Amino acid sequence: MNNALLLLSGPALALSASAATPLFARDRRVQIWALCSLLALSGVATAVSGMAGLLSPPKTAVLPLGLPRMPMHLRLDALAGFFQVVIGFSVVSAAVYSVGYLRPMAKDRSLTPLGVFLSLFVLGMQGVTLANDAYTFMVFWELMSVTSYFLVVFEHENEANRKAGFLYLLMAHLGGLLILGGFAVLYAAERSFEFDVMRAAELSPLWASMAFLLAGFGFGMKAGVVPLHAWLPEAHPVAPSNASALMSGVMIKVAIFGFLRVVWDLVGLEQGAWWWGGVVLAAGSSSSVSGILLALQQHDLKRLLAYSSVENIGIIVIGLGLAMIFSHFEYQDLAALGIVASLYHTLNHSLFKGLLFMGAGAVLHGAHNRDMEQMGGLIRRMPYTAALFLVGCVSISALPPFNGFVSEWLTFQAALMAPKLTGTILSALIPFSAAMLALAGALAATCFVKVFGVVFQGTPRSRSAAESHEVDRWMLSGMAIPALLCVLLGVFPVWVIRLIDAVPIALIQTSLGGLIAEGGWLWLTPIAPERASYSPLIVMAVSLSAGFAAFFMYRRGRPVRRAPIWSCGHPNLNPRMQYTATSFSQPLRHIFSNIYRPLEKSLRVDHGHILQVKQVRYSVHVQDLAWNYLYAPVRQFTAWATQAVDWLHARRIHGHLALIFATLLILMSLLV
Amino acid sequence: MISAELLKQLLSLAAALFLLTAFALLAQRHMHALLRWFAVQGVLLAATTALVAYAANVHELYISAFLALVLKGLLVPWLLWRIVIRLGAHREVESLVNIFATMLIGAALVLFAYYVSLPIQELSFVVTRNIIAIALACVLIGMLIMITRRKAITQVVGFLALENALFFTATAATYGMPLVVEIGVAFDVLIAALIFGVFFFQIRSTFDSLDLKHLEVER
Amino acid sequence: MSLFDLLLGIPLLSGVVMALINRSPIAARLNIAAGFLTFVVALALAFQVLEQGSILAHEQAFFLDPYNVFLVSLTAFVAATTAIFSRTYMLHEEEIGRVTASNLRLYHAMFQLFIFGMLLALTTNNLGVLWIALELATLATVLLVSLYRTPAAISAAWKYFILCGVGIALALFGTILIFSTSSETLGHGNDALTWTLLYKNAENLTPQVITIAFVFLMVGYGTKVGLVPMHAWLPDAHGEGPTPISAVLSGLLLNVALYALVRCKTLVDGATHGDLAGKLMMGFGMLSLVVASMALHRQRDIKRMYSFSSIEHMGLMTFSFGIGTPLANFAALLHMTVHSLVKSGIFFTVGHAAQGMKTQNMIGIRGLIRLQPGIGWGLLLGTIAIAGFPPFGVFASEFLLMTAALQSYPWTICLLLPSLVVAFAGLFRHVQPMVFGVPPEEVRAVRVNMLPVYIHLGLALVLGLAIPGFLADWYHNAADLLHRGAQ
Amino acid sequence: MKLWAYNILQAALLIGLSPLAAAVLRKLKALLQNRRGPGPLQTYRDLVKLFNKEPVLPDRASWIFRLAPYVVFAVTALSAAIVPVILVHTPLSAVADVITLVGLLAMARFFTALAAMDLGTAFGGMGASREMTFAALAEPAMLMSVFILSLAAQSTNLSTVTDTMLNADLGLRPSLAFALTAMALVAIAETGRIPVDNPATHLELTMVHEAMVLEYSGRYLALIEWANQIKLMLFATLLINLFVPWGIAMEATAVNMAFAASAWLLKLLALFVALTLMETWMAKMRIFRVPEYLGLAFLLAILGMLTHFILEVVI
Repeated sequence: MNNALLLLSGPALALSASAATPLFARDRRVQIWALCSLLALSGVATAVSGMAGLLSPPKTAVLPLGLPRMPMHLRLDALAGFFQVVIGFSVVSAAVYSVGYLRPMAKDRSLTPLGVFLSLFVLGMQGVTLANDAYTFMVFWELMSVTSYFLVVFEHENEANRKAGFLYLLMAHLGGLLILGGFAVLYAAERSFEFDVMRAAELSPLWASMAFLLAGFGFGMKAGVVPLHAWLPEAHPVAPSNASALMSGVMIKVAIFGFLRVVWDLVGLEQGAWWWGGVVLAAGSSSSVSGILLALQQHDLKRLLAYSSVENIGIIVIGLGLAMIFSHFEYQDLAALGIVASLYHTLNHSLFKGLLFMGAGAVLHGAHNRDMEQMGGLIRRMPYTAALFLVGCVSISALPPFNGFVSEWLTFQAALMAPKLTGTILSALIPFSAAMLALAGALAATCFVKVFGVVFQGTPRSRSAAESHEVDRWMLSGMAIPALLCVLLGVFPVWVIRLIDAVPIALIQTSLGGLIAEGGWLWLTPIAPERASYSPLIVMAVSLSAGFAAFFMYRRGRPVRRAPIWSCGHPNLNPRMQYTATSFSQPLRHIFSNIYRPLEKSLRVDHGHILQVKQVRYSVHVQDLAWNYLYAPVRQFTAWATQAVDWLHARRIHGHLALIFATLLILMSLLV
Repeated sequence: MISAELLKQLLSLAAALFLLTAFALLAQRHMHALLRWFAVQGVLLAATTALVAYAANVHELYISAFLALVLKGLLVPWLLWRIVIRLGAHREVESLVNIFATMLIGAALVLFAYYVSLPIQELSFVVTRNIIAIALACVLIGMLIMITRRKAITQVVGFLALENALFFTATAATYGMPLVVEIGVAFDVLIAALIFGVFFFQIRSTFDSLDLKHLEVER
Repeated sequence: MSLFDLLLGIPLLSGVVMALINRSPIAARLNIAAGFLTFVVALALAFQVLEQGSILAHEQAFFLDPYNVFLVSLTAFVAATTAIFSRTYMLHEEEIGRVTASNLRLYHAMFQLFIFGMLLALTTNNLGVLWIALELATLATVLLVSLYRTPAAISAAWKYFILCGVGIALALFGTILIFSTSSETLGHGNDALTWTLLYKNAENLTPQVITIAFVFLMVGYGTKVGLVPMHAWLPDAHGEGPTPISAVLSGLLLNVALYALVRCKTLVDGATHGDLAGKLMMGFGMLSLVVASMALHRQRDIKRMYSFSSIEHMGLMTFSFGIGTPLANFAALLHMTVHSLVKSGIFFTVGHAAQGMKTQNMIGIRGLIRLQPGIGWGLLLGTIAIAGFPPFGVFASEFLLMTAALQSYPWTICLLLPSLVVAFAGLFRHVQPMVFGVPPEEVRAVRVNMLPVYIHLGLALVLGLAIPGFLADWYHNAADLLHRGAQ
Repeated sequence: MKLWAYNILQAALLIGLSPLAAAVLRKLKALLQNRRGPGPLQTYRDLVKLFNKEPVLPDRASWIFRLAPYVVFAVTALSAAIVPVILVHTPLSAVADVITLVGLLAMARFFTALAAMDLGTAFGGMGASREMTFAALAEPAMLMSVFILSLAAQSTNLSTVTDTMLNADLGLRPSLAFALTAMALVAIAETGRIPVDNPATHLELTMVHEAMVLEYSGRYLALIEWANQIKLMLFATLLINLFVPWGIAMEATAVNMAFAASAWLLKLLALFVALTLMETWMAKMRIFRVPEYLGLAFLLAILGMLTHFILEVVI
């Protein structure tokens, strides 16, 4: 198959989608069809080329675009291939979902900007994975940022959207510039923007670390690593759900890709310092725990999901950190394990987070609300959405035999190999991160019990929830695709890992495949069978059979009788008596109060006497410490500085003349 | 034909006189006196130019000498004079810093200019670093006038004094600029003066005063 | 009748002619026609240079080398598109009675005169004439800045006049000093100011004199470039003058002043074999970048804000020219091109926006996309382009610039990156509310001509995606030319 | 194939005896409190009765409410099948290692909590909230403490771990002490015993687990009760076989297995006596002391981990 065709079909289709949207603007139904079908095709093409990248040797192509004497270089290797697969799956499901999601939206506003920017956004992500020179990379990277900004501010009448968009674009710009700095360092070594040359380049340790830090901060800012995560919880909630599914599901993974590409591939770990891995590991641990802790306290559904993305990025980064540490101490096979674990989690998270965001969109669509305190009992009005959403919740809570568990299991296995590195502080750091990972996993389960319980179960807390309705089959099937994949990836990990294995082979010339294959397709044995093994299929089979045994044992027992709820003899409950999102997370708020610094407001109205309470209002706001200690000071400093500059401009004409005069005198006295 | 030595001394004398006029401008309290001294400076400039033209018999320089005399010595001062009369501008020259202080600063500037031009070694047999130093000093003093004087007109005078200093440098420090340049510059100065005139009326008609503090519009 | 005569003759002549016509519609059309004729001639010259290298004309009074020829065609081009814009814009101004017919006459005449001044400055081979031309350009625009006769406009014009007057005077002093040393070797004639000759015998110029001279030239021309701390005139002039003038000031005048500065720099490099001039320019550039990027935050008037952004970008270019490596020069030239294109495009949009919203105060400008999608998207895209997002050309140039900076002076990144971000924040925090949201009730759409805007943005886009080979060669030659001075 | 049979056998043994264990525990407690208390077979009778009673479902209950008991029972049964009880090396222990065990228990808890949230009763929500909160601290503590063992054994496979604890002479390892303490604390919390929770009480605002299952009846309740008893047995067995594994059968001969079984039962009995003593001696703690208690367990586990790395890693 022709390289260029293989590489470019996905991007070309995305481009054509963005071109088609304005063309069919007249009839919005047709417009939606054109957009979604083309996007879906583009997703399929991307997945196909990704597979090709994983299974076959690298392919390259050159386009006559870009800077003078430097055309656009494209390259499809294993790393790019893997992330293209990730992109492909999510794009397909998001496209199918959008068919149903956009229709009601089309009633009151033009979809053209949404369509154009959505497609260009996809194009940007595809392009980043394919780029093989710094300029191409940056162009597509920034294209990704800008278009996603436009998606965030799509409903720009709302103040919230504009605020979020501004913060997001600002941080994206800063991140982009940092990455640019990283590339500039690499360029300085060999005076070439081409990745092929950069790979070969030899950097002095100082410059290598410089590039590592610049790239790390730049990509970390996009990936949402704490404390650079501030934009996620603002931007994801306000974006249209199909967009936030892609942003949270894929875009932040593209940042992971960028990190791998620049730090592992271009700079090269062999040039790395020992502390790199430690830094990455620490960042991962902190974001995993603080991400989920903050997620637990949200009651805006999409905001909660955004914070949970921070957590999952943390888990992915922990895997990377372990891999970097092991690889620095020459345990390449363990490094391969680490990288496979984190890539597996990348794939998983892209699936279930996409699913959950689309589910949130469906809820928004069915119950017209994002505030969990207004929901409840949706499982009765929208059963299918609930079922699919439940799959997402179980997967993200890392419960066997679903996919989230596999990747966390692998990460734990990697962490447990820490004794191999003796005599470094890192070997003592790793247990901590393992503990953090465990804590994060447990808290995630708590968090998603809260989500599902409060949103879908109990009784409706508002009229809109009571009148919610199931979404159409397009949205359902859009969610069904990732849900199905969640189960499959949970049950057949070995096959997936055999595919992913191409990446460590490409990056550190070490394969995990042999070890994986040792136990056969049924057994997941990352290091050695006697060391650790896991067979999700059998787990599933046994537990299912046990369940069915228990079920059939008494199927012929007495029939079930439906009766009004007992509730300890208090049958007439009203919805306001049930636990809310806020009250569910109250114990944890109490336990971690020194992290949350909760600001509680309670208002109590009574008829004269303290016991005759008319009403009590209670609201609590949890702080994100990053704001207090990082962002607020920066903002204050800028304000102060700009004020100082403003003073300079308030001078009269004499003052300005005097300035010129002074400049002249100073220069002369300096130079002569 | 006069000897190089004599020419040199004459030029130094002219430079000294020029500096004197600059200080005179700095010292003035009355608008009319200011304009008078400005005219004097113009004439002195023309004289110097003519001197150089004669000494080195460069005939173009006669033209620029003539231009200097007409423009700087007569036309521009006269224009300004007319404007002052027409607008009945205040007779007092109001200064932001008191005159004595400005004089001191001016003296300091002369020293500074001398210090700056020290490293320049002899350029040609006529031009000495002292002349460059003095020219520099005059430029700086011109700016000083612009900075310290409040009224629009005095600012303009400072500006023109600065221009004079430039011309002086052009003639005394070199054999004068090429004719094209001379004429062009003179032309520019003329336009500038005209535009000044236009401005005064615009300012006057909008602010009914020439005090520059009215020009500070809040933005 | 050589092409030079045409290039300079057309604007001069049409300027004179338009001083006589007082039917503004005709004058506006004539303006456009003249602009396009000039542009065509400029292109012709450009290709001539492309074929046979540098040209000298009229016993080397004029010359074109790879450096200035593309600036000539750029100037002519922006002048032409601005003429198109100014027709719609100024006629609307006349309708709503902000300007009288006689004012428009002055406007058109001065517009062409201004163009003439700048083309002269670009093509002349004589430093003295270069000075005269720049002064002419200033004088031509001064009365246009005060065209509206409002107090603010007049005081702005006064500031512009005085500050630039002083600045340019200092530049003249610098030129005289150069002459005083060059006349030692090149005689007292025009030769002593002829750039090509000076460039050849830069060796024989007295370093000390040249140093002092450059200080004056730096401060003098720097004032016109709008470098901090000599920039005070720029925001006022841009803010109060008619928008087409703001467009050409930002898009062209600043470039030409910088062009002059760089010409002088190459001489200094040749004479003093040091990077003193470069260091100076870097310092001023960085200062301007930092100050302007912060000043952006506190603006209320939309045109003032964008003029501060011009200061910021001028600072970037000056900085880049200061670095002086071929890559840096390349970046600076590219940045010059895209900045003029994008910035003038932005000013066109801003003009229409201000007309539609009946105010220049950004508080009053809301919901442009809702009111007039053309204007809204134009402003948004323009701002995103100027902020250095791909696929627009500004990104390409800033990309190269940063690389060049990191190669030669890595630590400058520590200032460069933050100020770029601060600048972006300052720009965008104002732009976003203007383009998004819902417009005020009382406003209604105005007749606009977005063609020039889209042409400019389109060109910037092309420059970002793929720089045509011949243009690239141009830049490379120019960059090398400028670099050779430093050896 | 034989091994599979043995494996299923020992799992059945554990599952089958778990009600008895619960009854024994209750009996011991009664004796200590000078009561006669119900006989050792009472729990079986209860289960049978519950299974045959007509199940009453609240009318607002959703399918999750009905599904949960089966899930809970199934995964608990599976986790019972992967723990070495009398045989060390069993095939199923390779299917799911200790991390999976924790995962399975979490799965059970997840669905119990969902079922509790399903009806929108105050008690249900309260129970779920508290259960998940405590679990969020208990689970990592549990993981950490077993990780200490698996670091010593260089494996997360329960059989291998038991094997190492049994055969390899690990000497006197402080980290193991930490691990044991942490795991004991976690076990008490996870099985809802005093001082964390009181299985005997209902309708107290301090209850945790019981609050979640208030609405269940009939076979559903039976399944959940049984699952709890299995869980109790499971943790007891884990503590025993991981820390004092002597007597457990290395290879599957009748003698060994008989001996192992009796040893296991004896150790269980001893453990239960200790537990009852403690439960009668201590009072239930306030609900917000529990996090500190579990935090202590977590801390101990991490300390054990560190001591392992600092003191015991052999180069």
